[in-house]
Amino acid sequence: MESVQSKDASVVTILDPKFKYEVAREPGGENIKYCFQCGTCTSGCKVAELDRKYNPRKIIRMVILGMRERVLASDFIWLCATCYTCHERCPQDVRIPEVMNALKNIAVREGYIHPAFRAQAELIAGNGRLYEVDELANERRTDWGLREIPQGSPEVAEIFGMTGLADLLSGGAGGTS
Amino acid sequence: MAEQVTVDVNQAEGVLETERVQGLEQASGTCNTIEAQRVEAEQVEAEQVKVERVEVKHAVDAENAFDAEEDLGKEGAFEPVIVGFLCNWCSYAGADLAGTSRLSYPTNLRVIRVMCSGRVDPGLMLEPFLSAADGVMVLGCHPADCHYMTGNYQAEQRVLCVKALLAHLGIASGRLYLDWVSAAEGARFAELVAEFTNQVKKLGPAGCGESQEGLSREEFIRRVRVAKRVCEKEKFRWLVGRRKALLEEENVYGEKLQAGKFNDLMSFVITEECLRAAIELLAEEGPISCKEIAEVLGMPAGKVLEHTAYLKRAGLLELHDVRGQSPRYVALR
Amino acid sequence: MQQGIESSARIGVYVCHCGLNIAGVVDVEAVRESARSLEGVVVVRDNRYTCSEVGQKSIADDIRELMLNRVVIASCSPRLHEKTFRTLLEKSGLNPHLLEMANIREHCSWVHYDDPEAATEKAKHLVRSAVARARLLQPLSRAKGRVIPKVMVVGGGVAGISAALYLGGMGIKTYLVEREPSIGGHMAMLDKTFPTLDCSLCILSPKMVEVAECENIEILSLSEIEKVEGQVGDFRIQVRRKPRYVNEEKCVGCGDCAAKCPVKVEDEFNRNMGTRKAIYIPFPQAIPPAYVIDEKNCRYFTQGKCKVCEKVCERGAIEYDQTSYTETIEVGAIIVATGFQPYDARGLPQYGYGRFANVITSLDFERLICADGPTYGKLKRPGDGKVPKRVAFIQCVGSRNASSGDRGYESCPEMGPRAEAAEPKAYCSRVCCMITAKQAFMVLEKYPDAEVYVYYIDMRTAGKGFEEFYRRGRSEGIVFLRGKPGEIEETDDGCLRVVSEDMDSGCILDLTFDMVVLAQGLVPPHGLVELAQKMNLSRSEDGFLMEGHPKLRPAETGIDGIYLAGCVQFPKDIPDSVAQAGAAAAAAAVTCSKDTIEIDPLGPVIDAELCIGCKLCEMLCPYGAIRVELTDKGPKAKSIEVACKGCGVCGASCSTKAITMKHYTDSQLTAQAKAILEVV
Amino acid sequence: MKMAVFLGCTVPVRNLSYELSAKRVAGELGLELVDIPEFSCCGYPVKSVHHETAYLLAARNLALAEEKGLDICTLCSACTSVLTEVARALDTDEALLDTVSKNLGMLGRRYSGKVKVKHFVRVLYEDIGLETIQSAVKRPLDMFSIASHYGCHYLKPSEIYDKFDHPEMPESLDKLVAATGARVVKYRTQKDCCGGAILGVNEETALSMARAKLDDISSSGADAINLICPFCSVMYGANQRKIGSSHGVKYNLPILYYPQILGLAMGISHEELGLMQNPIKPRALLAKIS
Repeated sequence: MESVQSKDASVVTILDPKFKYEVAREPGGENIKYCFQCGTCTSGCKVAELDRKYNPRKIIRMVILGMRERVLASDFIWLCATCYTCHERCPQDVRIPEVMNALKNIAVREGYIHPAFRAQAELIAGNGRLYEVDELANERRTDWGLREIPQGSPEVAEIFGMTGLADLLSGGAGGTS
Repeated sequence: MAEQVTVDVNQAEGVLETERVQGLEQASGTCNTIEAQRVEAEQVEAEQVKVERVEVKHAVDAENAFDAEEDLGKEGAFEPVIVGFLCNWCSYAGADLAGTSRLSYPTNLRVIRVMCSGRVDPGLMLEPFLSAADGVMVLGCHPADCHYMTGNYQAEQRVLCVKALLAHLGIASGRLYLDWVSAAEGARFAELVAEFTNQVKKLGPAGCGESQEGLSREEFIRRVRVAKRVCEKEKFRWLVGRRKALLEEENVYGEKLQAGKFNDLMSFVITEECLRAAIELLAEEGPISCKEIAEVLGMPAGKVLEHTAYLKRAGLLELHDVRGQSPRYVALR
Repeated sequence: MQQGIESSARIGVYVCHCGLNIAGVVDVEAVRESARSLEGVVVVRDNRYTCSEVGQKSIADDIRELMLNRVVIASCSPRLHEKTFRTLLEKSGLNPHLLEMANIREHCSWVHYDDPEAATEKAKHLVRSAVARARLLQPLSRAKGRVIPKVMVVGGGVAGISAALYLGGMGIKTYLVEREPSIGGHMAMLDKTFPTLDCSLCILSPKMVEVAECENIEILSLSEIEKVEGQVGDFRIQVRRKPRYVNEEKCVGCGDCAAKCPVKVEDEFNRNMGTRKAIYIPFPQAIPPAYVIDEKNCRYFTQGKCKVCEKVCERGAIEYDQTSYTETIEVGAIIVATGFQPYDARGLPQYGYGRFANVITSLDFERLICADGPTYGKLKRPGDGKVPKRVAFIQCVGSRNASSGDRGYESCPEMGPRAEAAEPKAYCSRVCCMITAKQAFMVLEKYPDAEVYVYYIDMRTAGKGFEEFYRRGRSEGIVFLRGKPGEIEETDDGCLRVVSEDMDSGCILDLTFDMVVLAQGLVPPHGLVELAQKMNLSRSEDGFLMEGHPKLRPAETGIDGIYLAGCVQFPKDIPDSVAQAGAAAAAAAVTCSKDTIEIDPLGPVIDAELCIGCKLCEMLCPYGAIRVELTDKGPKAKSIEVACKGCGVCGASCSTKAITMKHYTDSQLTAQAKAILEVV
Repeated sequence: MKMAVFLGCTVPVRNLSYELSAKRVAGELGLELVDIPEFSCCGYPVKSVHHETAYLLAARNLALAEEKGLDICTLCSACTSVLTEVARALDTDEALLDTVSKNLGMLGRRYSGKVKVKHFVRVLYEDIGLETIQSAVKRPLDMFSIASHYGCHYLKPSEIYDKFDHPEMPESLDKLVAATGARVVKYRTQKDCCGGAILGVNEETALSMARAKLDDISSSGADAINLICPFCSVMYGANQRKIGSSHGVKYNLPILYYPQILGLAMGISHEELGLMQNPIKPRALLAKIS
């Protein structure tokens, strides 16, 4: 069952009660059901302070209620800066940044991936690193007396193939936002 | 008897003897309560102890036995049977709490209630293996929380020693398990049961070619019977009972036994007693000669002769008849 | 003899449905049928509720008509109903020790609800094992122990005081042991109580006086429990009596000594916000109403000279030569009422307690607002003495926090051994919501212009008059904010910046306050772990003492003769503490009302033939209850029945297996182990 | 003491001066840092996209260190967090180690699970020790006022870092700065995040986060920001001008990596520490020394 929003975006009529279990099975999402909505996470969140779209307490609430589609297709789950401030203070050990990671992992499998994250993943798959180490860079390193860095890493590419992330990236995982 | 065994003994026997004999002397003498243990290696006459080194074939460190799972292949095929001895005050109450909290755990465990984990005799820990058990749990109160102050510490000493005995006989010591559960730890109890069940699953069915030990049922039972017999031996029991004191308290000479030394001593006693128990058990089946015993146990005849003589002196064996050149013995028990 | 009994065993087996508690999972009929063929079994029945009158009657009838001599009951835990059925056996003319129970509820149906088939099989095994043991059970005669008709109440807070008064009123000699110089506990520190806003000491003080005047109650102040021996009816308790250095009888509390004492130290009764002298009385209404010298700070004790107090005391009550000593007290029952300690808010450093002067805790607040407190009832900021205009209360500080312990909470090194009090607790402390509502109300009562905000997770106002009080608070203008702040920042002027989400408006609020009050939770008292060990009491996961049964024996413990009152069992408010004190007092009085008490006969039987007098048993017995004595057959072990508790360590250790434990014999346990594994 | 140095993605390409100074200072303090050229990305950037891939990337790096028999010393805080997390998970979770081992086996690598991971600064703080560092200081930097930015992953999640510093009241960096003789500047927003992780998702929010902190530090009277993570350096260094110009402010707040500060105090020349290669050239600061 998908969560469907009616015309009036504030009225939700169908919820997916299984969504919270799905998240709880995902690595990092295990403790989500402990949340008792105290708001400690949001109160210390620097992103939430600047960007109203992001409210970790509310996201967790939406997951527990079962607004699956609305959460997974959203751009707000990508806004967690993983600063772990909430994680340190959460009285119920919900591990909020890990929950956000779990949600993003599910979203990617459902075909939603934020373009910035897609770009990063593709770079790593191709180069073994976020930045390509071209000849120029290595020349510069040699000038500085630092060791050269090999370009590309077949093993990393293999890992992407092995875990299926390569397929996910090539198989039409569309952008969000 | 298990094909081999004998351990490096450094004057260990003497330590035990001195300690024990002095305990006895004291008691029979003046009933003086002052403890006088002399643990001096110099006094030991090394020639009393003949050291023989034989490869230990089957000694298994069960805690490290992880790859059995793969060997067994089919998951869920083997459901071990586990007997748990639970103390009334903490662990049994913890198990009750798991019940009242409706915490599900594997059905493999069957519980026997005792007042204290300290009530569980070494032999009792082995009893279930003679029936169908694949694992035995002893659960007591947490350290310092024992309802009877120190019973759980005694349980710990016993389990350690019985584990050493099992390992010596080539039985996975991981089949015996000791832990603490308080009356408030229903969840912990459930977790421990699940954990131990898993551990025993990995070890495989007790007395089955495919298990960790690779022993036939018959051989497994024979070895457990040897172990159980050793658990009835005065020397072994004395050492188990004194272990904690020997290692942790100083005697009147201000000496404390080093763990390594104690283990050597324990190994020595286990080796000797296992051999004697094996001979006894054979002789209980009917008259048997030293030569036959040596063949069955795969031991040098001289060694067997030595122990047979000891058992005869101890009044446990008697001469039955002489067949051909060989005297045959039978157990008096 | 044993053999004879075994062959003539006539066993009745009763399998209980426990409604659907067992029958909903375990196939009771199958279990019943499997027991039918077991050796010695004469009759097998299943009952809907074996413990009911009908169930019990059918057993009694069978004992009489079928001449049963053993009874096996497969039902709930023996820890719950062994007593019930033993009584039944006794009434039916059977020795109560001829009962064996198979626990097919707690150990079977309730934990294997997801696998009825395996649960049924397991139940069969458990019954088989119980029958095997029953066959070998022997009648035992129970020794009678004496009952000392006196009670010791440990802890002199409101719970201990109430319990002592009930007992004293019944004419039972009661010792009230308190480690502080005065009884009164935390309640004496409160300004007012919710929801009635009574002055706390005004209602407590008369009770304290009553204690002092009651001829059956003896107060042992400055005293701590050192050792507890014995059992129900006959406890021997060693109490460490610490010196007061002032003769309680002579001191009239005039205060001349304190007035002249040259040493000023922080006053712990006022949460270190005021000062007191080195000779002091904790608070004016203290009981016993005597001064006390704080030897850690007294100039005479630290520097060897001064003695000003001795010079000014007209009554000559000062006694520098008092020393600490132990006193042994014998009682029949004990009530533990050692209360709680407040959560140490330094454990959550993000709230700045201990770092920011104007962040205080709820107990600090009580002293600040109290007319007898360091500011004479004026709510002044500790930082600068200004009266705060904007006050925030933050709820659940140290409570309802289940985050894991590896987060570095206790890394405040100055906390030392009390660091445990700084570890957040998962439970709800029950009283903080109402304390906060009360305190918010008190701010407005004193300073109607103040702005008062309460940050909460949930408001819990379940109690008589509580919800009404909350409503009144709102109508007075207290702002209740749903949303917990993550951190407090101090501004340059000592004010406190609090950012939180206001869930109800959806806004993030960034507000600044003059003072913040942290509603600290209630945690187990300092020293409870050691006390529990001395008395062999279990603690629950929350660290408080465990009750005998969560529903039916809330004021008792797992140990007969030891009872619980007040917060030592779990956080509770004053009326609940007093009510529990009444229950504990009643239970203790029941114990004391008997002349003798039967003691379980679980001791060792020594086979003198086998015993070689090796002394192992003597060395291992924790109670000195077995001794080797010289007999004409040489040294032999001898059991000292009154001291024995029946743990069985001697039996399991005996080097020649000369010792058999009554009721847990080797043969019984072996038979049980065999039967539990029998493959059918 | 010998450790494998884990450079990660950003440092060896965009923060050469960090790498250079760290290696230089380590050498002086008897910490041998060994390069392992086969190291790849730590895995952090894909953790939120694909957990398993991230864990495998991290495990492969751990396996490389294990082959050499070395523990890992990291320069980037994000690398520290994911490598530590995975190392701990593999050390405690047998089932996970099994799965990961199988996958590593397909790459011809194996990992048994005992490699320890520590941030370079934590190695200085815990293993080299403040005393040794203090005694290595030849030129106390008492003319400097330095504000430290701890960043997030150096301290949090705290349960993977053995409580070596308190996430709510950190002090290790400040103590290390004090050891060089420099004045430690405390400021209100010290614990706040740089915003680097969401730069690609919402640039405006990310830069606003950085700005709040730059504003706070500028007004605190610090001469420079002390950094220990290349991600944070992107925010406060590379993006400093951009943040300033969009708000009509000119910060000119040099960023220094901790080994550069320490190196200066140890009397190493600023050229050898690559100070002028930092995104904000610390000319005024260097003038103070000479």
